[in-house]
Amino acid sequence: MEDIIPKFNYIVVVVLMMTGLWSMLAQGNLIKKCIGMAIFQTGIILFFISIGAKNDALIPILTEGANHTFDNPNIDKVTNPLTQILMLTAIVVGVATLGVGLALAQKVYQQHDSFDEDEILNNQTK
Amino acid sequence: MEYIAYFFIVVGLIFFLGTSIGLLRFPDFYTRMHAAGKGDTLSTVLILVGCIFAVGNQGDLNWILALKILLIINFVFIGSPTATHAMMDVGERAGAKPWNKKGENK
Amino acid sequence: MIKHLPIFIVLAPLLGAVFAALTSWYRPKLSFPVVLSGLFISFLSSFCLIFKLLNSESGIIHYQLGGWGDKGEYGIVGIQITVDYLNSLILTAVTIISLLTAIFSSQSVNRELAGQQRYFFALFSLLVTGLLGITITGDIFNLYVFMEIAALSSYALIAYGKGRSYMASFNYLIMGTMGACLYLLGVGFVFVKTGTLNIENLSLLIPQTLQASQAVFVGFVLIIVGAWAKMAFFPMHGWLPNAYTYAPTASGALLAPLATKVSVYAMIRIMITVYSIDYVLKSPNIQTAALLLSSISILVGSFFSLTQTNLRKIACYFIVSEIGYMVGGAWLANDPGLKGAVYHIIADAAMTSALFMVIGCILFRTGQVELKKLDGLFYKMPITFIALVITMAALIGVPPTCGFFSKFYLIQGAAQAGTWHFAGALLISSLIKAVILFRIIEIGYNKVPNPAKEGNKTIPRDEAPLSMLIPTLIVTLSLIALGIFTDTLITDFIAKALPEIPAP
Amino acid sequence: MADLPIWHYDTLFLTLALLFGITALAMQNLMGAAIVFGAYSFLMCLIWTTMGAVDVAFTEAAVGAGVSTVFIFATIYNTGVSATPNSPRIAFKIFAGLIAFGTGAFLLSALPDFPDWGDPKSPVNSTIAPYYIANSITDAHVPNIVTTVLADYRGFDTLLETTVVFIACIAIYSILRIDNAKSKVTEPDIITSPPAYDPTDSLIIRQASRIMVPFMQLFALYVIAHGHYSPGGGFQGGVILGASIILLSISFDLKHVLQQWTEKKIMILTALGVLIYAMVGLACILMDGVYLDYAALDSVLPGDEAYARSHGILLVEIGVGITVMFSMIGIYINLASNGRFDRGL
Repeated sequence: MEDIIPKFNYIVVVVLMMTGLWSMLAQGNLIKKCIGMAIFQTGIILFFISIGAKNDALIPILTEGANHTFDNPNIDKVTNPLTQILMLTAIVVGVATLGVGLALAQKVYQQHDSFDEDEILNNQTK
Repeated sequence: MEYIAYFFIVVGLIFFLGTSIGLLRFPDFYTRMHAAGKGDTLSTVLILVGCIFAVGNQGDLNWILALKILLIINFVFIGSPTATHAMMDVGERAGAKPWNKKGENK
Repeated sequence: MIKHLPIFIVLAPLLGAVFAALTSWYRPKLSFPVVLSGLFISFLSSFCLIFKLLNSESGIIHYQLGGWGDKGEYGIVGIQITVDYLNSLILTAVTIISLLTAIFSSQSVNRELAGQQRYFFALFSLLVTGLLGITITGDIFNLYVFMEIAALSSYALIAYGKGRSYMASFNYLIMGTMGACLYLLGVGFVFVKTGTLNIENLSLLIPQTLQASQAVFVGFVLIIVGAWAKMAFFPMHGWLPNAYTYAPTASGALLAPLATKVSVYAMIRIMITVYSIDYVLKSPNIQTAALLLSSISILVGSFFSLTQTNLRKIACYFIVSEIGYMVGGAWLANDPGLKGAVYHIIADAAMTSALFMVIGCILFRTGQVELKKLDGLFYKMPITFIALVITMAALIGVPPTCGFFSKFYLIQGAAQAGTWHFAGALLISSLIKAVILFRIIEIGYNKVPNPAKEGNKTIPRDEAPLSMLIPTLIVTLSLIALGIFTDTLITDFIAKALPEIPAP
Repeated sequence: MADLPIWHYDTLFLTLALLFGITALAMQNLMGAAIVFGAYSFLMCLIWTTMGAVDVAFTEAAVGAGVSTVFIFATIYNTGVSATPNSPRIAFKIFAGLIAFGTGAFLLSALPDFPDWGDPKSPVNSTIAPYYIANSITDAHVPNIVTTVLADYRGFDTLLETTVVFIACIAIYSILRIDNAKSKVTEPDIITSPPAYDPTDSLIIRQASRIMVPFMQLFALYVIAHGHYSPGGGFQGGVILGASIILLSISFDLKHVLQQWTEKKIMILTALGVLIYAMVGLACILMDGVYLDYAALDSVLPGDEAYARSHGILLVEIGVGITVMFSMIGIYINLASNGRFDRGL
């Protein structure tokens, strides 16, 4: 327990990502695949955010405070901004991919009248 | 000041509990939405009011923050009932029948 | 302005795409020349950079965006793009091929996508931006963003093919996103232990202080597997044949030669620069697995190409087998193997480009590329047919062409490392390609259709228009030219690009 | 145990998020899955807020929970598929499960090598990141470090990120719109008459959204302009602006929105935002700086170099906001009307 609690978030991240990965591979439904993809991505985002977190730290917006000035901030008490920037980019990339995936799924549906991969394959080989 | 904040937040949480129980226990779609719509709005508003007092700094209210929270309350007040109304509307069009005393949910 | 050349390589096609998107609403005819000029500026910049590089002493050119460079103890705080011997060649290859493909595709786009080509060239240019960015960037997170730019625009370019291309594109999207996610996760694992994203800073940290770290090792495997998914390496190759077959001619001709090769470059960059050859050699399990998978990949690609009847599908399975060459060569992790792999990136880009252009020419005139229906092709389109034969010869590895030399180096590397299954797979795949070449010659040259049936005395010549034929010929001849100048390429660029490799 | 801050809320939230994620994937009903996915995103916002990543949480609330849920709804609505039977490929599912399990075990093998949660001395927190925290004020006079890093130190990433949104918009446009408009790309019919009143549409919803929309837009502009001092910036503001128009088109109808924002306007403005960003960078080159070095603009922007950076950041944030806003509208309209631009949700 003492070993697991400080790293609990990593375990959650891995489980989340693997559920997403499984869903992308195994689900037959195109929409479910897209949702699985989004969950995989949130798992990665959670991973990055948790490696940048600090104990008892403030948000990365500097304010004048007791042990805290603009010019000389207490670095250990401000959350890591770098991982946050990276993940802002990843979120936006994620929604862009999701949108394109859904558009393609709509087109596939128009042709085959189904979201199910097996049915689509059957239709195509016919 | 602190105790006023606690008071509002605790009352809000009690209403939230009521909402949850209502959502689970009421017999049909409309009564459940009734519980969700009313209880949810009221409890959110109460908790936010509690927050106004909680962020106050040693007896002084932080007026700008209070103003912002009041705006949020305003939007919750407009948004939440409207959303409930929309769901009710759709539910009626989809053909959800109200419950009656005979206990038939059809 | 000379100082800013590296950024113009990426910026010119990006701005070209944005302007093309804007002009397509006012003067749709203008978007093609706008994109073309963007690609041309990019080509000029990369060409000038080669000379600048040859004259520089350090053999590496940096460009720090926003002026955020090295800050002492913190390392490099901004994003840096770098040009060195390894990527300058690939940059030039990408720009030349994309420029020629753009010229090549103008006619076929006008015919295949009549009235629907709005944004086609914008997306074309954005794809090139992504590929150039992957090649030029010096920051592993920036590489991910460029990867996504390339990927998103290629999904759309494939989906222009209508019909079955939508499902093919969707499968590509799922596989591509999975690859990109695994790559990003790998970056995260590396980032946990190093705290920096700059490739140069990483290359100082990882080989020296973090050799034994399990997290860095897991990151390495994830990055490599992510790159494999992007390049359609063996267990993850399922998306490629359909996606490239059902895409429109122009998209296929751009994607097939470049998209997969650039991923191979990214893998090699991570292997030799971020990690090191030493690191690769110290993880023998992964090395054995990668070599085995590349042999399987070569064989699978070759055998599946035998079973296909559509020339485009055959070409797609060739790509799968060629990927096996490059990955295998890189993972041999010895001098000739790596030289062969890097040389093969350029050679294969040219070969695949030539192959898809020839197929595009045939498609443009006959409307299909079923192998059976190509009888008498030599009499109908002699120049195209000769180009096809030269390209196939290069793919087999007939001496004066570039394919011979890359194979020579790869087999030499395999012999040095003692991985005979890889050498065997290379030879078998050559044999299978030879079989396909003879089939094409038999159908196209020996089966003479009877012209009298249609009331003509001779078979009418019906070549593709010049705007398609000339780029095809340039690329085809470059196959021979690359073969002749192999020595210059290897000693002046590739040998300098590779690090010192410990003797076995 | 009590001194570990993760013990407070995060363990609970993380477990809940895990449950929601698995539920979203396990649900047969697609609409339900989309709703649970939205709830999952909101939980993620909470987790990130407790970890101090307010900007990320803000973006996730706007993008993940807001807009992308609407996108999924639009797709489901358009196709009319609500539930799907489980496809019976048990062997394949088990095989995929084994792959996922193996990958997971491989990832967990690195667990002992990781720094503990919240360790301020871990390599990530002590290598480059301290530079940003220490120098954000002196370099650019911007207290929100995230904004500085986003738009200045790593501004190139953000340019490309804006490009990604732009690509998504034109990709979806070319996938859905161009094909469905058949052989020729045509302008939508110019709508001259005001939209007819639809009695099935509720008056309450219309009035409520009529009150909300101006406030949303005002708030979005505040978020963009105040991004230097508080969480937010071009992305978040742009998404909220886009969401306000999406709200209008849901509560009224699509034609009402297309009256003001024609297809042409939306698509041009999408490209324009990227152009603004790229051109600010080019202006820096023309003023003898390197690309995206806003300090070179100090002769045209007021203030010294640091203030020039601050103003440069504002300029590019505006570009980002424009692109993101119109991309979101464009993507929504295409997905909701299946590229026909006739009716929305």
